[in-house]
Amino acid sequence: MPWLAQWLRRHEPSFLIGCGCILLILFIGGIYNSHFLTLPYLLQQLQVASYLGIVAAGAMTVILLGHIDLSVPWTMTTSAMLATGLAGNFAHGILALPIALAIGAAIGLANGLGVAYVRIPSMIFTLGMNAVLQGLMVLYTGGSAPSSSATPLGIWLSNVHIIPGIANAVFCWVAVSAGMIILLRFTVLGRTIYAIGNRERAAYLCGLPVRGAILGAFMLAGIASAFAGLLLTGYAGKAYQGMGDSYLMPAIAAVVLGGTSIAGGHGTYKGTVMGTILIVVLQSVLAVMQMPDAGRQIIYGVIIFSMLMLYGRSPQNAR
Amino acid sequence: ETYAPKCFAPLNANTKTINFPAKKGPYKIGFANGFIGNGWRVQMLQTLRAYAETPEMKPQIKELRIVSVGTDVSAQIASMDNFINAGMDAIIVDANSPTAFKPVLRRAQQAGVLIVSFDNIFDGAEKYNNLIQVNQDQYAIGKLSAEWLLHNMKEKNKILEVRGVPGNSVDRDRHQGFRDALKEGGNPQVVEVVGNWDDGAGQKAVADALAVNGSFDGIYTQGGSIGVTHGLLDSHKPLVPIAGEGENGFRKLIASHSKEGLLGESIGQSPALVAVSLKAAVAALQGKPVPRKSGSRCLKPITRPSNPARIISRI
Amino acid sequence: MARRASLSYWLHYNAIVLLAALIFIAMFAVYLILLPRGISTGIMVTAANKGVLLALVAAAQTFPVLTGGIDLSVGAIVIMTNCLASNYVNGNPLHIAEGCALTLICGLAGGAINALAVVVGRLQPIIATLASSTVFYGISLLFRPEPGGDVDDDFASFMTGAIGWIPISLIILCALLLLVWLPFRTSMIGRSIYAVGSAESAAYMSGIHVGRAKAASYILAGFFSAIAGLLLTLISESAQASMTNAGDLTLNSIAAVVIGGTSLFGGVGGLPGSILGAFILRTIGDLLFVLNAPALWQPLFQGVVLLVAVGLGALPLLRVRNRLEAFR
Amino acid sequence: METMPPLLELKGVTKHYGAVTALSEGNLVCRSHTIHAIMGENGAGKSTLIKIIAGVVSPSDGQIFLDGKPISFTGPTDAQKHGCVCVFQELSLVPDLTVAENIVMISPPRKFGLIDAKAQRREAEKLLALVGCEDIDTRARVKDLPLSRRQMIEIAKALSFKPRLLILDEATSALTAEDVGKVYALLRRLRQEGTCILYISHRMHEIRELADVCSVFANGRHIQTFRHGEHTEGEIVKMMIGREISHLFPSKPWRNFEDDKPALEARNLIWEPRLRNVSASVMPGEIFGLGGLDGQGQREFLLALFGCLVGVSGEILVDGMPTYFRSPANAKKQPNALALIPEDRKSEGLMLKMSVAENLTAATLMQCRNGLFVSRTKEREAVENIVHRMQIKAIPDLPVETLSGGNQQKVVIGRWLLANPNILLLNDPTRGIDIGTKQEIYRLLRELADNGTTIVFYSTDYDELIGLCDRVAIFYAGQIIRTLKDGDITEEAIVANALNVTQAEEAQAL
Ligand SMILES: Nc1ncnc2c1ncn2[C@@H]1O[C@H](COP(=O)(O)OP(=O)(O)OP(=O)(O)O)[C@@H](O)[C@H]1O
Ligand SMILES: Nc1ncnc2c1ncn2[C@@H]1O[C@H](COP(=O)(O)OP(=O)(O)OP(=O)(O)O)[C@@H](O)[C@H]1O
Ligand SMILES: [Mg+2]
Ligand SMILES: [Mg+2]
Repeated sequence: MPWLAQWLRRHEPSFLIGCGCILLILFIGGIYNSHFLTLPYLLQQLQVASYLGIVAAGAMTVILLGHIDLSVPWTMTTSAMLATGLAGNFAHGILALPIALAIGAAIGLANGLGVAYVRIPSMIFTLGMNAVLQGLMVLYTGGSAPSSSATPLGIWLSNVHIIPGIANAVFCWVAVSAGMIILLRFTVLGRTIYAIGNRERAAYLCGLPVRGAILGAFMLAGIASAFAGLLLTGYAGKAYQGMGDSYLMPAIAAVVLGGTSIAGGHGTYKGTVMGTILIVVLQSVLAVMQMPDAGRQIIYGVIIFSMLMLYGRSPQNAR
Repeated sequence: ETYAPKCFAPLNANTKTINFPAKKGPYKIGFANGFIGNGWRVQMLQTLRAYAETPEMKPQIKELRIVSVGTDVSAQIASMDNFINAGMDAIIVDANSPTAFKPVLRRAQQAGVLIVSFDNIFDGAEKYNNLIQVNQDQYAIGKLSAEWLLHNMKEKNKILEVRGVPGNSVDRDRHQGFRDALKEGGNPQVVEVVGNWDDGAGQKAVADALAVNGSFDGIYTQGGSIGVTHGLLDSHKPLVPIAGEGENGFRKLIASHSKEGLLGESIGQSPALVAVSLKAAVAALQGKPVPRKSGSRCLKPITRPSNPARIISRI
Repeated sequence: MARRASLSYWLHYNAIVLLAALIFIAMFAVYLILLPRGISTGIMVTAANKGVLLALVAAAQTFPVLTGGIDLSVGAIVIMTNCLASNYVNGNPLHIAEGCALTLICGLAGGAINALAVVVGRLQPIIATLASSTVFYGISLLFRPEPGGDVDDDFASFMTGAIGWIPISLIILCALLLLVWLPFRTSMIGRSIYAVGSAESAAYMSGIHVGRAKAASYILAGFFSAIAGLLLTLISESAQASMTNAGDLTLNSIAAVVIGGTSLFGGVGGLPGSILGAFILRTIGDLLFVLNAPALWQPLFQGVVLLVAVGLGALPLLRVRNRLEAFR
Repeated sequence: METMPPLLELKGVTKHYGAVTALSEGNLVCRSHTIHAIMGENGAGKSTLIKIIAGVVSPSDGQIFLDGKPISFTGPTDAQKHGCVCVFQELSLVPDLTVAENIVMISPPRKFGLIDAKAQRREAEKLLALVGCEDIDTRARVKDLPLSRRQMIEIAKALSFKPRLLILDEATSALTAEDVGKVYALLRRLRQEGTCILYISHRMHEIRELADVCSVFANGRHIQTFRHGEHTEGEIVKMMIGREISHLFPSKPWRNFEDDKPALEARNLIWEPRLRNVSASVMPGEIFGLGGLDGQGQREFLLALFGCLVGVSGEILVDGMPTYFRSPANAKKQPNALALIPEDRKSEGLMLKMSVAENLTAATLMQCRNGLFVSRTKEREAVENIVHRMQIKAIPDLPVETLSGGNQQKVVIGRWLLANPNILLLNDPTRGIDIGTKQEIYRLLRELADNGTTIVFYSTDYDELIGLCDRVAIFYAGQIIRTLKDGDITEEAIVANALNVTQAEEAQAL
């Protein structure tokens, strides 16, 4: 199998080890219950992975800058709630998409302004932003009882299968991924993002649009979160407060497990895809195996630890 | 005879009543809320404010202060302490933890402040003569759900239980009630997954469990019922009875799929509990006897013949 | 002349801490003035207990942040030690002391795990501690599968009470500042931690034991988290294994550290600032209480105040005259 | 004497970085009471050799003998304990600690196990006095000090270890002439006291002045060790770079700039306290030097021209048009087309983990694209062109951090040459660059100037200012106190004006 040998040579060891881990987890799951290795199960994981994958794509643009976006949960929730609430059923709820994306972009813009212009550390600014968004949504739901059931568009994008067996959400993820690859490899913005992550000052002195790129990256992250939020309404059938809570940390973990440096400037998108699938499969296998919660948590942590030990270590000192 | 017996039904025969020394109204009442970031809590706060404005309540209340502190236990204890220090007559609390409030209950007792807890109960609270608990019996909810499932399932072999947030007392009690009732009803096999009372997480867990286990004869979920139902519907597996929570969307979903044979039961914890708590607080402050633990008997199954979803509402 | 110069250096290097102190004093003063019944011991004890709890977690967070790292598991260690302590802090005084010691050891062990992962495993701290926090949460569930606890009433009441007007928790905090922070600041390990955070490779070149410094920071974080866990046990006389709670504490600790002027890039800042930051965060809630803010507006208000508080920390940057300095 | 075992001896020391061999069979014999110069072009392996001696990296192969006994250092601390102390080319100071804390970083005086701040300051002051820098306030933080001061602090810090073998790796590259003098005196004194000094420098005159023994390295190999004076400088250069250098500086064309319209003009620039009313005009095709002691406002002058400073008052005119630049992005735009080669390539010039190619095109990405996308072919072309033109020894796809200092600097300069700037601002661009590369850069600059590029060139090296510049403006305390021209550009004139001696004398005369 020369193609396999070539494929193996083309990718860095961390990526290969990660892929190996995914197979290993599925294999162990398969020993426990053979259903883990069936196509429907795997496709279902792919659908669930799409939501996390889209969030992780956004998180990655920001992490590549050397920043972090902790406002993911309530960006997802806010855009999903406002999109379902405002779009309603008008023209199959087609407006939900532009509304969600616009809100995501607006939140990203606010984050970007705070980080790029006021220069508040992103970790803390986006944390505050998250709290503000939560406050706004409490007010929004408190004032009236806005409609929160998913719009037909959201359901179509997320849950309908144009190709039998594969939910449309997977294609949304593929589209986002294609966009990410083009962005990171072929655009000025992508190049600038890497440059900023490496050495912001040098990028600035090169005349690269540093602030614009930070702004852009945060907006893209906001848009990605919003899009994932909208898809999630289609999956769960409604928008609800707290729907984004379980996406923040796994998204960061997916990006880092995929080999992106948390300090920025370094990482490939295919790694993020791998990391996403890894997290989703691991969570799913652990969820279905019957064991006490304590064991589940400990095993989850230990497995992530061991995987990081295998390949996620920072470069050694010069010695 | 206790005040307003229809509403303040004692939890059980052993429940004592409390005779708080009467104070002259109108009263200063504080509400120490914990978390606020979900629809239930928002609705509950709105209910409280609306109820306090009713002609029945308004003259009784001099001041109503509401503080939401998030999920932090120590902050909620501090907010109750603040209410005590500020000279409130009664404090209503939706507790972040069933066990963390012993010390502050003691301090309230010393200061002669009435505490009314609802939604989340306190464990071992019998020794405080200033505490009223207006609540759902979570154990009974689990039990009722199990009984309903046993009654409605075609086969009784394999049940999926979707649990709530680990380490939480509501999760513990509902789970216990559910399991105890199942044990009495033939002890079918139960597959457990964690749904965290969250629609997304519940849906994922159900989808995975169905993909891996084939099918179940019935599903019980403590929360996130809409997601759980979607998980079942999306799997294209046989539709089995679902015992779930009180979300309105869940009820609508079951009604809309009833033609396909979907059966559901919905037991909810109504946000209006807060209004009952306020009423209980005022009644107790006025010196009327109020049961220390009430609410459970309000839990009356309401089955509408036209609706296949059996809806159990309280109050 | 020399004195004057020293003072001006001091002011220069401690400007943000002073700003934080001023903000806190202003906020607390407003709170005290608006109190419906005036100041009492109870008020002080309440404010102290919840403030000190967060201050301890923020203190824990400060050490890793000073090295340029971060510890996302401080909250989980607090919960883990809380769950452990809820089983053991009872019985006769000797047993109570043993329980306390056990709790601290548990926290140190948690910190040591993080230290191993970061120093020996060479993992990026943010992700290593993220992973370890789920492990700690799992362990908390082992210690305490369901909420509850058996904690000695008298001991708890004493420790969360006051001597005269002065809350005991505050005394403990001050003691920690004097007995741990001051010696730390002028010790070799303290200097190493600052040096590593400021410029890791330069520190290594200079012969600083980089690994030792980092390890110490995570172990100290575990230690302070354990004290916070112990205090939480005494405040609530129970425990509940809650990941939400752990996450909240962690995020708040980061906010407190930043408000207190410690740089997330490392090398600048210190414990006093973080403690002030924690008290500022906690006073927001108190202000909501005395201002009788509308219930539904409170979360928004808290978010906005947090943003404004961290925004103030960025004020010095508005004075930047050389744009290069604004960029890393 | 010769029979005694040497203080330090390296035999066949080799270091590989992955596929790169940084040093192969490094042999070196160091004796006490000597100043031993190490020479070689960029990337010859000098720094690698030094890092091995200082215990910062461990050799892949070979042996080290200290006092005739084999030894291997476990880390910098271990080497320091054995008396091998290094002043690194890349500074090893911690920016957020104070001067005193930095100087006695590892072994501060202690009281009850804790650091005694007062004694620490006294000790730091003592060491600073040793290098003649009593003026540095030990309570200031290192990050607030200019580079030249930091380098002196670095030397003071090295002395705190009481070294037997002191290594200076281009430690004088950022120093002002005045400080260099102090360092010379210090080194001679140390030699007298028995220390062996390993001295790495690309400046011939420094070696002329100091060295007793010279070792030449090329391509990671030890070429020859000889007593100073045994070979002429021409021969040494040939040993180093494999060719002779006849004319280091290209000849200056004789041109009369008086009649031209200035291409760049600054009028009354004020940015307190670093710039105090600076006015200058530079003609098209001129190389305009900035001289004076380090930290007199030259750096800020360049930054102000490039739009990096906020709140500069005064006027900047390009081609006679008043302009205002908000940022470098703004300044590099056509038709003004300014470019700035920053001072510190590590922190301001390079994206270290990115590839050489990506670094080279960073300033001209906008030109290398098709529509929205970066065009790989255009990029490749540009990179190949500049790598060839500047003879950068690098594989374009490797991270730039793997290059030697000189080649890294070439990448920084090359990046901006790709942008075809009309006005090129250079902030000490030849620091740490070998003589061969320097010559290339000088030739390049002159070529650019001849083709009409306006060049503003700040250097701490007087020879450069004299050899290359058409005019030299001497800065003192944020002002241009004198502009030297043609024959006036001499070392005496520069030094005298840099120290503001003439004015002081005039003032005395009055
Ligand atoms: N690394 C540092 N981080 C923060 N603050 C510092 C640092 N170094 C010094 N300072 C501040 O600068 C002040 C002056 O420092 P130093 O210890 O040299 O003075 P001192 O010994 O207190 O003064 P004196 O010698 O006049 O008694 C200190 O009070 C300290 O607060
Ligand atoms: N960490 C590293 N990884 C890979 N290659 C390296 C590394 N460090 C140095 N090199 C390579 O080793 C060779 C020798 O580098 P070194 O820094 O010793 O040169 P040098 O003689 O000090 O040059 P300069 O005069 O420019 O400082 C160079 O080709 C360089 O590219
Ligand atoms: Mg070198
Ligand atoms: Mg002193």
